[in-house]
Amino acid sequence: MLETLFALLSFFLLAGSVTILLARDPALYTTGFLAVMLAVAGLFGLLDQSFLFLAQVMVGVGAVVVLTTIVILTINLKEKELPKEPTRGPWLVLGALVIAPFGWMLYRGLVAATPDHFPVLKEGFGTVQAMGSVLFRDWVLPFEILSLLLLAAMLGAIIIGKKEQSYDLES
Amino acid sequence: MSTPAILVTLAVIVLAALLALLMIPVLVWLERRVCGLIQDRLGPNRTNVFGFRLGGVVQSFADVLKLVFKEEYYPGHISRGRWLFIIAPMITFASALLAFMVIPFADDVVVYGEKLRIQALPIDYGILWYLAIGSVGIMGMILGGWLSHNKYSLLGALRGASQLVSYELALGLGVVSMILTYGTIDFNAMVHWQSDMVLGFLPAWGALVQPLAAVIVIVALFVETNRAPFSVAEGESEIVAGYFTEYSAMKFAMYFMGEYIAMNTASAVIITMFFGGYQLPWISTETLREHFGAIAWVLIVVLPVAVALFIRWMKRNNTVRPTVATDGGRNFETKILSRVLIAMTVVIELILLILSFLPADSVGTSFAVTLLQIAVFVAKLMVFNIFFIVVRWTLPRFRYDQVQTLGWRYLLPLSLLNIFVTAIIVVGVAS
Amino acid sequence: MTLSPENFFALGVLMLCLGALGVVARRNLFVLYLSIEVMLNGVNLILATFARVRPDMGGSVIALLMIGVIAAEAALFLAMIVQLYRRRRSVDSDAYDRLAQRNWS
Amino acid sequence: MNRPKIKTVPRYNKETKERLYLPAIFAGLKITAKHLFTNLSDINAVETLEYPEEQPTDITPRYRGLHRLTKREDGSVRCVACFMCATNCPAQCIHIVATERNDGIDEKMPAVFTIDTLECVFCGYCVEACPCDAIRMDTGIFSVTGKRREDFLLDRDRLLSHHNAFGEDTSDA
Repeated sequence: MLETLFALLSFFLLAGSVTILLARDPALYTTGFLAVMLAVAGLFGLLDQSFLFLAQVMVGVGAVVVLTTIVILTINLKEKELPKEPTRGPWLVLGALVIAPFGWMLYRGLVAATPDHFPVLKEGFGTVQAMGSVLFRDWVLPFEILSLLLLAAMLGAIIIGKKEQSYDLES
Repeated sequence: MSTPAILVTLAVIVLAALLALLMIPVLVWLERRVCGLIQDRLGPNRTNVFGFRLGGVVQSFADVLKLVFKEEYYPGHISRGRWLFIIAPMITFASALLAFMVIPFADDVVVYGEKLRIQALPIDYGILWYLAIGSVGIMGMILGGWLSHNKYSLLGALRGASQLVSYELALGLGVVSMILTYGTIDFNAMVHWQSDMVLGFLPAWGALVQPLAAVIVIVALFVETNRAPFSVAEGESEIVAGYFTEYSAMKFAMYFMGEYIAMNTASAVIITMFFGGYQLPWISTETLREHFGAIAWVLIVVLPVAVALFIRWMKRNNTVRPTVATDGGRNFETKILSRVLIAMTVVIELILLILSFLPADSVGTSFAVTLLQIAVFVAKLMVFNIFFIVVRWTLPRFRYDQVQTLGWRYLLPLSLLNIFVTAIIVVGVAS
Repeated sequence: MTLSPENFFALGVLMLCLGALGVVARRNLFVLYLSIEVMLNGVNLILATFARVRPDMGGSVIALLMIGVIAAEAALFLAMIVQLYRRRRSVDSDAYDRLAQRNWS
Repeated sequence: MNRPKIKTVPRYNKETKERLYLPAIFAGLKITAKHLFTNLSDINAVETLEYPEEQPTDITPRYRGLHRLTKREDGSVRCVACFMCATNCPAQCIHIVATERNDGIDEKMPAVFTIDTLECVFCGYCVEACPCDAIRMDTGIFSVTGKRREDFLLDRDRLLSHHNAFGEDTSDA
């Protein structure tokens, strides 16, 4: 049951990632992004991280994907406005050749560093309550810094995204 | 899990699916009939099966049949990415259906020592699940509007998306103040909290404890469901049909049904958070279980009276005007229906009679309490669905900038203020 | 087969690699952004797996903060893309090479 | 300062009660709910025509029903195929083929006179354009039904077979 779910989710995840990697059509890579975010949320659920699951669906899908889609469809690129990518094929092969060993090393390192099975959990791992108590007992400072970061990002986004004023409102 | 527990779980899942899916034709029928009666018209009342028209419900089933068997039509300019075009309404439909699955229809029952939740997905994320899944539903709308390659669809999708995104803030903050009040995100625990009393005589319903949050959340939920007076995403007068202009047949029906399920879910969330959920006012589950005998006797007395009143109403109103030559079998239908109703009443009376002599802690009593609570839930659900419909046919549509102004400049500050006041009161009471 | 941490690590590393590949090989600004998002989510998945292996809620909290960081990053990146597009009417990353010194080409 | 000419419409009802919206919304809900419950309690009081059984009774002589071609006293068609109606028709749904009369009268007459009611907008301009009162819309037929598209093409004989539904046919005079 869980294995089937895992296989399904990893299929969606990889299909989404590969779509983002290869697709030219904006609609395709947007959908790929949606699939990736939802699949990651599902994997969080498989890891018993129920609050992370909810946060990923709510923030990842509800905010990030929706925002991305709105921006992409506002810009609404025509077929001829898409960048020509003549060097995409060679770069993909070359990049894969370079990145694959690093990925393999990273994977071996991660596997070597951890036991090969999941330990049995205490009651209430990953629930909202447990998350909240850990968050507000041990991790208050990072949390507050994150809120500052979000504020800064918001201000930055507003300032960057503002139209340059070519005319004076008063005159 | 024991066999009875599995049976109960299956029954609950089937009930949830029925409440979500079977409600769609009923809601469509209600929408058309209530709209007609409000505007001094009759609405659809002619379609019948063997002379049974049931006030016109048969019309919606005929409509469903028509939509299922209609020709699949694709506009010529949608050649690439057609599978995405088909998936988009499915996203909306599936997320609307999933969001309904966490609503508790009754209090937990204990079956052979196992505590079972009477909700289709036995998880306790409650309102967070609703918010999370509701935000996925936007994606179906945006994708559908965008992939139609049509200016009207694109405008509708943009409007709908920006409207939903901006009201999600007000909705989330309004919900936060309710979470502060209840101290939980679980719907069932929220309903338990509401079975208390405030000021000694009023039921502690969310709408009475937190009226401001109630108004904010109800308004935001109207926006979430994309219904009038906030239906700018599909404003017929300006942008044809908004994001589903290019959709036809079953794909259109998916959007349509998703919308009605969303409305149903929104009513369920409203009654669960603000109007005591499945609880009867003043009567908590424990009281119901302890004094079920007395309550069964009250039901035994009340039920025949209600049925008699209904039959009288039906005899007078399931007719046509005397000037019309034929009544199309309406008298026959009334006769059969009243007999069926009377027979059902008799059976229910007998069951209630048996139940009233059972001891208070027996399995039968707890199941009867569950059924009663489900009935109360469905009744409240219908009342709020009708409220949604009446509001739609009462208020004119807001202009788009008015919608945004209301969301950002009134509801958002108000919900923030509400959170501050609630937090101060909650902390003050706790310390 | 039961689920083991290796499966999740493999997925996370794969996401990381695919994202990196996207950053290297593609020139569409949106694809660059989405690739970076994929990489961040891969890291987040690995973090959540670690938290589950330990089992320590601290790791989950970091993953939660990561989700917040991803949201902030998305807001900034999208604002930048919109601004760049307004200037040059292009989402080709090679259109913005004014700071590059292409002496080698 | 070169401001564009913008007319500012003054806003009325600025007091808090009006700006709260809610009292007005509830007042509106009260009205609709009242209609709903009054009609629910006595459905037959709703002023609706039970159409196929009850036929409309308020069709007046000025009602623009289906067209008809009028006749002279001798029963021949009054139309002289002058194409005024076809020229004037905004929907371009009148199709005429003219021919000579061979019964001694020096006029034309329509060999084919077809009105496509699927295209007709029932505006009545053909009636007003007709110089010799040959086409009229006083048949009182308001329901045009058919099973095939050809059923909606009214040809000359069918147009001639329609009668005035209101009183005596004055067109023969």
